[in-house]
Amino acid sequence: MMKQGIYEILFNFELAPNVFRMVLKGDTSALLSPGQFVNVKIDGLYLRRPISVCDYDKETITIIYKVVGVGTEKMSKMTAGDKLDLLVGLGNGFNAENDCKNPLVIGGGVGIPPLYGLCKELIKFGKKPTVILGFNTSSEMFYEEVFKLLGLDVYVTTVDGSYGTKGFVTDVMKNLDYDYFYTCGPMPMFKAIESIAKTSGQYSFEERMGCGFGACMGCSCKTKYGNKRICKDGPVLEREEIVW
Amino acid sequence: MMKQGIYEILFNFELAPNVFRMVLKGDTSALLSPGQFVNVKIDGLYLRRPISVCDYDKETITIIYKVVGVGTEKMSKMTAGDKLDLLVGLGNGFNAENDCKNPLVIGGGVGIPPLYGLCKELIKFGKKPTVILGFNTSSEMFYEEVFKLLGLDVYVTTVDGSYGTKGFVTDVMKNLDYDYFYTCGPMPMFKAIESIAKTSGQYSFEERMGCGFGACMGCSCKTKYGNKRICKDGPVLEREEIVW
Amino acid sequence: MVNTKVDLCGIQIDNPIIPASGTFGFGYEFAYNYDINMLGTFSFKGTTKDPRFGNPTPRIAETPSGMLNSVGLQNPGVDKVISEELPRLKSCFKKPVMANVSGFSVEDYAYTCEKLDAEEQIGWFEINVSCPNVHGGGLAFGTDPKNVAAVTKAVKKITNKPVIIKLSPNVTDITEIAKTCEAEGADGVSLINTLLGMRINPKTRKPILANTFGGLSGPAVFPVALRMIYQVYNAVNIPIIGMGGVSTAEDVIEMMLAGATAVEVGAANLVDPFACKNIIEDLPKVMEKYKINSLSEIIGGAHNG
Amino acid sequence: MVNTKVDLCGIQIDNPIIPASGTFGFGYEFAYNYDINMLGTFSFKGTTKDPRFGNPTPRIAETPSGMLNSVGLQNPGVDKVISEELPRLKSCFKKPVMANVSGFSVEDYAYTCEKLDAEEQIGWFEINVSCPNVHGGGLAFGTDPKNVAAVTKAVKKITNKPVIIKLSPNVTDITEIAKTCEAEGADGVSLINTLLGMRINPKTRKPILANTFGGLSGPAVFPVALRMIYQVYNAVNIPIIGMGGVSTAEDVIEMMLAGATAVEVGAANLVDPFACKNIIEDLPKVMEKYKINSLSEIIGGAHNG
Repeated sequence: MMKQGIYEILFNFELAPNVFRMVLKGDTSALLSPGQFVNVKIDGLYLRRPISVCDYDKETITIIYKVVGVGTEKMSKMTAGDKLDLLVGLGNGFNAENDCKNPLVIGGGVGIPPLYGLCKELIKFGKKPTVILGFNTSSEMFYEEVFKLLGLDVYVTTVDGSYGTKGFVTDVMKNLDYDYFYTCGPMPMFKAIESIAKTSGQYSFEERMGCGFGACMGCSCKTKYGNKRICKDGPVLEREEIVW
Repeated sequence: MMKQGIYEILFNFELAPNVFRMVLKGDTSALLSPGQFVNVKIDGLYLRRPISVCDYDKETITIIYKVVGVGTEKMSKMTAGDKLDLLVGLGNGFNAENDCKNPLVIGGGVGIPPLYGLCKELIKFGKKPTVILGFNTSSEMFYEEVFKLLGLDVYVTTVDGSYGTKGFVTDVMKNLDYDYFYTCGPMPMFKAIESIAKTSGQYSFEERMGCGFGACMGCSCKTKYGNKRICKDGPVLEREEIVW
Repeated sequence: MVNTKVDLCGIQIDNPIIPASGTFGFGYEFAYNYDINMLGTFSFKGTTKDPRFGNPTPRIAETPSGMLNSVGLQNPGVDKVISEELPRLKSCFKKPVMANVSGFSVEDYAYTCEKLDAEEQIGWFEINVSCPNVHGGGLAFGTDPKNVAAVTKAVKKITNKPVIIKLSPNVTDITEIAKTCEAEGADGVSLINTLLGMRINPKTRKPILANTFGGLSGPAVFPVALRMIYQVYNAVNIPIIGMGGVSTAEDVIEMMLAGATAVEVGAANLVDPFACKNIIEDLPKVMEKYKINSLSEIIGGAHNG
Repeated sequence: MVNTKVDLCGIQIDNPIIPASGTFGFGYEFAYNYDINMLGTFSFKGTTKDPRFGNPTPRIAETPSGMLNSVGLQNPGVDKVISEELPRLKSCFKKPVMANVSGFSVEDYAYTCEKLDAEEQIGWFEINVSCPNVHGGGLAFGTDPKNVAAVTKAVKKITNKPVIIKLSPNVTDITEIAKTCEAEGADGVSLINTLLGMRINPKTRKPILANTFGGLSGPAVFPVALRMIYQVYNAVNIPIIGMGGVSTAEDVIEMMLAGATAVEVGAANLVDPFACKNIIEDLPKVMEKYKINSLSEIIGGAHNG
């Protein structure tokens, strides 16, 4: 279950323009699966900021976040030794334990981080996912090499063609074989994937949240199996249940 | 005139239970007389906190404050190297330049700090003020020795008699010769002084302030010469003008 | 030992701390975080006759020291509340619970309350006539004293349990509405519901909330809540449940001094799931600090002298 | 080069930034801090027929992201404003100024405005019918549309200068009052005045403000202000001066998108005497960030689509 705690920042540096990687030290026992998130209290702001977990081990949590507003901007200015109040172990993450053989992992921009933890988990279950990472342009790229270090095949697309395949993740996806997919990224990417996907899969959604742990109904969505809360029943939903 | 600036904390330590002395480094050119105050911006709180200046030189300001609420509590937890946003040079301080020969300086509790700067100023003008410092009890005492280091006669009173003269500042004051007085402290002390004072003098008042620089009319008081603002026309008022 | 017990419309509660409706679900999910039996009680998710999905998302926006929500009374409807939610609650909460009910007509309210009235665990009804998010962004049902009177009368007729009417702050004179409730037999009033507010995204140049407007809650509204509680305490003789931005045990003391018999905690639960637990644990310390032996003695204390 | 000019009731101002009445005195004291001619204009301290000391102290209390004041219209009275304050202002401010006028009867308002009307430097009248601190803590004069109509009519009769009515947020339906102003010939409305609030000191168990209640301002009220401006923009065709918790150039953009033609800055001046200077200097940068060429083009922009 969710835990609240004070975490110490070990590292916080810029990976790509306005994209930061932060490593936090503290109790990680509440984390159960990749795709879960933490909810970060920031001095001077009322609501916590939900940030997906990129990776974790027994005592550290790695998050990657983009500076998009006043909250993430404050986070970006914090340094090693600073402390953050986190709720940890939130959300229903990716289910890596299914009977697919050849999964495809597709990430777009700041949707990419939780897919790193997912790939590690898939590998643990004996699978070798193929990875597609989509960016706008080469200068915004991050983590291609880190995925490659897992021994995976990694395809990169850039909208302007400045690196990898010119175009969108679907331009690569349509030519690949796979029997399942996992994805996290912006809504236009989801819609493009949905239009060409040939198999089952899991989507990780984003929504403005109130609490992040299922209490406020701030981030509800309709699914084929009833109303769900992105923060608690999601952020990962199965393709079959999603109402587009 | 008032200046705004960022000041670095050089020292911040507890002088007496809940009474802290903080030394700040930065531009002091706006300070013109003892009895003026600074207005301190504290993270997470909307209004600034007015704190009287105890002493200053070309590049440091010393303030002494008591922890009485959430603002001063936050201040008490700051450490050397932390920065504070201050408005400096606020208020109309003590006028040490008058033709008295034998001034009396009377302070009560946390009203004492600005009187230290006043004594230094009086000495500069060739006077040797007599000092009375009133406390509730010996454990709450501070700055007796610091005043003595100026070469002044210092009388201490404590309400419980645990140090110095048992009783109130007026129990000493009534037996002393003086031709002028300066005072800062709580309202009951002011009323006691007013009832026995034989000469002219100056009182430094306290009031809940909005801005601290005369804009909001939050701290107005009536005087014999019209309405005045404690923050701008005060905090020091002359005995002759005060309406009790 | 300090005494935190208060009498809320004839039912004694161990302490005056009540998670507010819409911030605590049907309770059982918070039971994973701490033993919710430590609460005075809690007010469950606003329940309507029919199931409701509520408003489109985004439903949440941040504000200085507060937040906006435009959830719009999402709930499974009274039948499922009775068949699914209350049985789950029963397994982890042994005290009387407060049933929060909303509706779109006098008949709606009466229908829903009548069904819930049979549920033994329900100790009080809290009748929400003031949700700002369910009438097309316009004025809440409860800004008109006539509507409030009709609902109060109808609900009082079908139940013998205490009926507390939850009031809107978006009115010129809240005491007028409170007096109407008292006149129609309400056993208490709770206030304030959220203040109607909005935010705009300067990038998209559109309102942040899909519903344009939403209800403001959080510490930002605390001084407005306090003022209205103080005014209503002067106007009526029935108990007041105070709410609006309460985050600490100190806030609880301040609100009780204004006139509240008990205090609901809302937005604070969303930022800190342990907020109510922390407040309840801090209360004895804060009472000692202010030399308060019994909380019930300070209700309305700021009106003396 | 971005264009920050807007037309406020027929007078073009260099930018929409206007220090709010009661937070900027009669201007000249801020002239020691910076050249106040950089302002769009400013609204001077609320002026009444007779001199007023205002309410007893304490008049100020802090709140989360805001403050309460119960100053109660302290001012030297219209005669001294004309004989002493305006001449001092003239020496440091070369633009038309906004005359903020309060009163306790229709005759009061007319009397004060008639005297001020002869002053050449006055460009606009801002008629405060909504001060929460001068009627025994009760309802402001301006919560009744009849009063507002009578004052608007009376002031319009004695001056040809633009008349802007400053509205209270402490009402059920602010659009009703705004429409009344428009119908009676008002040239604009300004909103919101402060929300009525209070704080209690748990040590003394008494209200912090000597006047019990005070007006809440600061960022806490920003979302409420924004909502009311948005509603009033839909209801009337006269310009709106927005105010309520504006602290940054981003806030200015948000308020103009809601429907404000110009923006008053109040409490922020008290926390940071350079607030208006900073906002004016930041505006071009923020306009570029949001791809705004001319501020006047975004007025009410959040209503599109």
